[in-house]
Amino acid sequence: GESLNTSASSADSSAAAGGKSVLISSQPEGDAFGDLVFSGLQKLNGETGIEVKQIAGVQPSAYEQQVRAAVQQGYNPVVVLWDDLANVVTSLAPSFPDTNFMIVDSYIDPKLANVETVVIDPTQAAYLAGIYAGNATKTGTIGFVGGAEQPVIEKYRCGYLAGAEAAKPGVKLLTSYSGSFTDPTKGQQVANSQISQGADVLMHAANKSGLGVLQAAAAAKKTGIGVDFWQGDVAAGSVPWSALKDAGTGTYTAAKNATSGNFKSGIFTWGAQEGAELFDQRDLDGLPADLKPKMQTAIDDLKAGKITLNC
Amino acid sequence: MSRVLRYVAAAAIGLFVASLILSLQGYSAGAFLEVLRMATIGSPYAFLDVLRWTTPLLLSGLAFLIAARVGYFNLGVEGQIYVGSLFSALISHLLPLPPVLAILAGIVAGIAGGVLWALPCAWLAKRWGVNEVVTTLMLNYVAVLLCTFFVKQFFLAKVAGGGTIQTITTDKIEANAELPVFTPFSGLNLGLLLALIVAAVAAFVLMRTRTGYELSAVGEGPRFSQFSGIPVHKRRFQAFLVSGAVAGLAGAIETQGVLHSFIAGSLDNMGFNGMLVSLVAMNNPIGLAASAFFFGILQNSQLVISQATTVSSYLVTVVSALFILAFAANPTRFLVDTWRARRER
Amino acid sequence: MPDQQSPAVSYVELAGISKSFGDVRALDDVTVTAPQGRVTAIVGENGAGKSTLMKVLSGVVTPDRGTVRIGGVERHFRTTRDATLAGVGMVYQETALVAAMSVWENVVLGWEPGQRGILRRKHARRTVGELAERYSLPVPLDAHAGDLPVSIQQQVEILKVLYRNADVVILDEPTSVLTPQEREGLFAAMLNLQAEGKTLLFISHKLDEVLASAHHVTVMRHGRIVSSQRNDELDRRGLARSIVGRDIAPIDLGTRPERGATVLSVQHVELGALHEGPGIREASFEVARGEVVGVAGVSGSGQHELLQVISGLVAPDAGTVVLDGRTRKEVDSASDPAATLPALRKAGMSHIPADRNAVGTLRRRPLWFSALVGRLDDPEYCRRGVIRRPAARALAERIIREGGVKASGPDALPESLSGGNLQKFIVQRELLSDPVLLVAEEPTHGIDIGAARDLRQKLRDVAADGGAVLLASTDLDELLETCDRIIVVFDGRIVLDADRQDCTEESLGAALTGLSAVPA
Amino acid sequence: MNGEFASIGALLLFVVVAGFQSATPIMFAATGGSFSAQVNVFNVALEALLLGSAFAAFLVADATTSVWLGLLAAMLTGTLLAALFAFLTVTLGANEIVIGFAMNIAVVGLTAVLLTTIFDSPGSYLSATAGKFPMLYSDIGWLAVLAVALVLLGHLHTFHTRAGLRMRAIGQDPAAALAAGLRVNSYKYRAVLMSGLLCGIGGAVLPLSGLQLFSVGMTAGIGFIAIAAVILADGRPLLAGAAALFFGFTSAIGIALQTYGFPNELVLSLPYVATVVALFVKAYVTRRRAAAAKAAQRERGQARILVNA
Ligand SMILES: Nc1ncnc2c1ncn2[C@@H]1O[C@H](COP(=O)(O)OP(=O)(O)OP(=O)(O)O)[C@@H](O)[C@H]1O
Ligand SMILES: Nc1ncnc2c1ncn2[C@@H]1O[C@H](COP(=O)(O)OP(=O)(O)OP(=O)(O)O)[C@@H](O)[C@H]1O
Ligand SMILES: [Mg+2]
Ligand SMILES: [Mg+2]
Repeated sequence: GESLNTSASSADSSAAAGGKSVLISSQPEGDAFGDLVFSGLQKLNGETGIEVKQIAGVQPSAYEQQVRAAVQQGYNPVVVLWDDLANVVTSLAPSFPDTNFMIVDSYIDPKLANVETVVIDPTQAAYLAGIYAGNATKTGTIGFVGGAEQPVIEKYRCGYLAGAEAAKPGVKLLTSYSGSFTDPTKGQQVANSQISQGADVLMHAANKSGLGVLQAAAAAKKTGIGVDFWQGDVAAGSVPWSALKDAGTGTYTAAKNATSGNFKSGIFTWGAQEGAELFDQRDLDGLPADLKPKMQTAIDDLKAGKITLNC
Repeated sequence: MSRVLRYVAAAAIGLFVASLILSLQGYSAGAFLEVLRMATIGSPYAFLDVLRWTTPLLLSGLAFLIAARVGYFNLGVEGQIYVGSLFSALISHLLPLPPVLAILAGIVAGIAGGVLWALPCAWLAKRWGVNEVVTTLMLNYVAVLLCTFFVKQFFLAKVAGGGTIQTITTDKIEANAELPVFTPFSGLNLGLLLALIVAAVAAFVLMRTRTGYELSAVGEGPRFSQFSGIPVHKRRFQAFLVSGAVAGLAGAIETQGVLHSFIAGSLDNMGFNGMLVSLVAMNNPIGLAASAFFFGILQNSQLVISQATTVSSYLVTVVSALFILAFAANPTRFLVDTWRARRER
Repeated sequence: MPDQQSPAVSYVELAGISKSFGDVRALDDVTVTAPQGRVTAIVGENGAGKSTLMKVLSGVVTPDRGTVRIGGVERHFRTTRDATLAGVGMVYQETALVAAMSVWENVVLGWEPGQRGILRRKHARRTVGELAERYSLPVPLDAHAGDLPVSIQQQVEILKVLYRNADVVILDEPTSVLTPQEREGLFAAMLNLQAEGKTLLFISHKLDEVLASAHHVTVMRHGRIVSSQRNDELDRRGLARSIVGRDIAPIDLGTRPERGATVLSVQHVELGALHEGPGIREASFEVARGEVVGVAGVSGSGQHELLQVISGLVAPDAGTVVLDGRTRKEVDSASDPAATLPALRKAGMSHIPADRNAVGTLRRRPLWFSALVGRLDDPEYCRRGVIRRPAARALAERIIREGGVKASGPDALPESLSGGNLQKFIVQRELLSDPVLLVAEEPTHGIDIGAARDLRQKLRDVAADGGAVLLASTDLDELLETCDRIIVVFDGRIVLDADRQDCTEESLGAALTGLSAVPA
Repeated sequence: MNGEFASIGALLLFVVVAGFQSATPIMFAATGGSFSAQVNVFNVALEALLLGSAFAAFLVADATTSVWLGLLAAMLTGTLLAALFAFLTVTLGANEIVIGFAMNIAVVGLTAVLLTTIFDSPGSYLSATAGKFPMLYSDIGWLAVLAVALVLLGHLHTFHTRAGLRMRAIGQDPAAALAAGLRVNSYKYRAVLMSGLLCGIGGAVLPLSGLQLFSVGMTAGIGFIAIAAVILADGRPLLAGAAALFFGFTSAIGIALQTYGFPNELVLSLPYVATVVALFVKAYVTRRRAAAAKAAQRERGQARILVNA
């Protein structure tokens, strides 16, 4: 059988291309967003053959140990996901100047020479979803279900609200939280409470709990809006739009730069103007004729940087 | 002697099953032993990491043990650790102090947090005879929600450069309040010393002093205690609060030694692991240290497996659970009996 | 005197039974027979093997050797169920009822009437009621077993056996907890059973009742049969000698001193009926130095509660308790037993509780642990909060030695001691502190005659040394033999307070049942 | 926030539907847990039993497209897991809490691994083929009716059958039960296996009611809520069922309140706080009565205990 591929003592920090890269994320494996980000590294592996690995499901109190071990095992760049790990990288990076770190989907920029922050902004995609919702609502009431009331979830909500108001001024937005990102039943119930108050288009930002939101919308013959990746297949026919978070390509682009000697520290924003995908072509193609041009305009404006969202 | 044999047998069973699982995943039969080696003596720092994990386990185990000695099932160690962590992080922001004082203040605050969270359950149990198993379990959920709410409303961390923070966390504590680490290559910090001292004092008190005598008596024979003039309810109440205090201390040490801020959703399962530590030690203060060390190795091995192999992290938890099953599938009657004795009362 | 004339057939035959528990040879080649329609008594010292022998017969204990025959058929019991099916039922020394269940549920448990698993509650209850009536065992069918006095619980146990159609009924020390009246009731029931042709085996430490009820008496010592005789061949003295192996001297009452200073004064004590038992109304009496005062009462009369108040375990609702009141200091909080108890102990009170298992000792801690009761304020045993184990173990050793306790040492667990030996341990522990007032509740409960005599003598010695003793007992003989004065409690009131000379079994019996309502 | 329910009727309807929906699996588990509690086995493995059987139900329903076969598989799995729990605790005498927690951890891990191996979809898998249990009204399934029926049956079993009587006796006093000739361990097994069977049904409800979805750790603590219900009810199925409903309804009310602008964390903690408060009120009412009587007694005079100083 395969023997163990590493040993903690072999700490060679060769930053050369053809090295290896690791993604450390705070969600257990199977987390859809973590996998999305990792798909960026896998794409890199497909192209350049560099070894990639994903370490998942660790507790906050073990982050530091995991990051340190990754460095000692010679991974470069070490890619981490979200704030908690970003904080750990911030404090560890100065001790390991030979290793480059990438912080993905966070706004934390420690301003260190070996740390790059890859911001993947959800507000633009959420804005498009809002445009859709504003146009699609018949009752004038739309819903937003977050997994928990957190700043990053607020970004989705904020972009969504901006889009909806742009499409239908005075639209009423109901906001609720399922209190969990992993409980579809809770998501469904929260959505139902919004539906019983008249919401007819519901967007979620609640990961797996969101599946319940989409299900509830489908069951009540309302409209659901998917998030992060294309969710048109969740409750067939009732999720006509998904707000994508193009983390895979963003990570891929940054990691490719890093492994090819073009590592740049500082903030790297991956948005519409940089080529991020905000929606799935299938959704756009499926839009009703009257809505399609409006949506296309919004997309073009975002790409052109004509719309600034204060989120 | 039979006890030792028992544990050896359990370890053998655990090792066998763990190796089996790894070999099913395509690794060599000795892979798990290799993981264990790496996780304990594989590098100069591996052993320090084991001790780093032993630290909170020892304290959370002790927290559970103290309550169990008087017949309470403090399933709320989890929540008490969490609140302790929050308090310890907050005091650093609210009350900046010079080096040693800042550490002490954080620890005292953590202890206060743990006591605070144990207090309602302790009072309800003492004054109204409300079953603490339910109340402590429920308050765990409340602790998570309330701490999140509190931090979000009043103490949310600011991001350098004005960006948005994504998770609910406080700003980093002042450097003065951080527990010094022994080396930058391991998270092991001064907390270990604190934990060892507290555990040693607790073991002494429980096994050699009048207080310990009274607590054992209260836990095992309430009517005997009454007959002996021991204030049963008072002792049990005090033990409950001390249990909360030790849990809070565990939270403070994790915060000041490792996390350096309060992070919502952190410290997951630390309380429940502590409970297992204590139960595997059959609530014996001496066995507790060994048990915590054993769980420390297990925990560090989990991390090493995830670094060194591509085995699913879920499978790794299964392996740990199997170890625990092997160690527990044995007459750990003591606690069960205490529970029964309580029901009969 | 039981009828000796009609022919007796050996219904139960135990032959060559041996049983060892580890090193302890509990039964050594024991052969016993018991005829149908007769009472066969088994007597002997504590630990002689009586209970073990009966457990062999009832399927609880499997013998190492020997055979059991019931009605001529050889049986091999592996469980109590086997024995039950063969018609053997046993009422154990300690009642084994489910406290929170009703009487009728307890009786039918395990053999419930019903169809396809459905319990026929009405039918079951009626059957039990009829049975109770037939054997004149008046039990409240719907009361929770745990709420009943021991005597009634015992009747429930007997009903249980009868309900299972037992032909052989074993009663292990059924009388040790009964008052004289209750005992009469039990004997009446036993007569009924004989008349129905049941075979009765009866264990007791009380020779008078053995002689009064049994046709045959078998004496055991150290796991062997010492003698087996017909009642009419026996006399009390000879029987006692063959049990103990020597003559038993009557206890020395000493010369009664002049009435000394008051040690205990109880004035107008009241206790509500909320304390899981009966209340106390307007109780007042005094105990003087040099006195042994007996307290009698049918269970549930409040005598137990009265002693609990005096010993500080239960706070009275009203009234005053003064212990050795030359200079009176009020205990901080009369309502908090945790505060009053140590103060009372400090002032010289000692207490032998009725329940040796749950109250008197801590079952799973070594004996030295239980030896420390009331001594933790003594720097000899606990200095600066640290327990001095060598001293504690020495204390336990001393108690074991001076109390004649059979135990392996200070580290033995209380649960490993036989009931009688545990009782001796507790008694000696309480005597060791030279009490000013010794409150003794049922101190000879389950203790063999030799040991019981020694124990009563020790109580007398406490009084002779200038202390005072309050002795609660359901055994009127014991009270009449040991006490200077006897108080009778009925329905929460003290209905009799008289010198021993003025008491007879009859007068006490009348007071116990409230027939002579002459207030003290 | 800004919401107002279209009508009070819609609000009530929502609460009833969501309340029953949340309570359904808890009712099954709590009734099952009651049986264990009756024989004084502290069944901490309820969560594991639920999750294991949820996975089995999902797996079989996905493969066969029959929810009923899924239900069967769940019942089987629940029972088997319960048998393991009973073997370790009753026969080997291991601590119920340790075994329960270890089983919970192990089952989360195992189902996660199996999900990845079988469906190649780590984390969660949405089945297109697994059906859905028939719904009675909106999100209240017929299985909710079954849950209520089983609560009632559980009550009958407890108080009106031989086995129920024996189990209670065993739980309250094993020594007395043994003395009455009962085979204590076999009844313990029986009770724990019944827990497993019922948790099996409860587990099947989870992935086959709303979404045909299994996600890792999808029980999300409802096993512990069921344990709380059992303890609250002291092992009486009727009360445990009521406690499960109480929990379901408070959490539904919490969700409804969110849209009225109450901070969501506070509202989400409602069911937990309500449980504690309910326990307090229960204790308060019983003790107050006793204390009042005691106080009346005390008015007759002050008690004093004097000793020689
Ligand atoms: N506080 C105490 N003071 C005195 N003796 C004690 C105390 N606690 C326990 N003991 C008793 O002392 C004996 C020797 O105890 P040791 O110190 O080895 O404790 P143990 O038996 O290992 O621990 P445990 O108290 O958990 O049973 C034990 O039988 C124990 O019952
Ligand atoms: N289960 C047991 N394990 C070990 N020893 C036992 C057990 N049962 C009885 N013995 C021992 O066997 C001997 C006989 O005990 P048994 O209970 O038969 O005495 P007994 O005559 O009934 O005494 P008593 O009058 O005190 O009830 C005693 O030494 C006792 O300690
Ligand atoms: Mg006996
Ligand atoms: Mg006896």
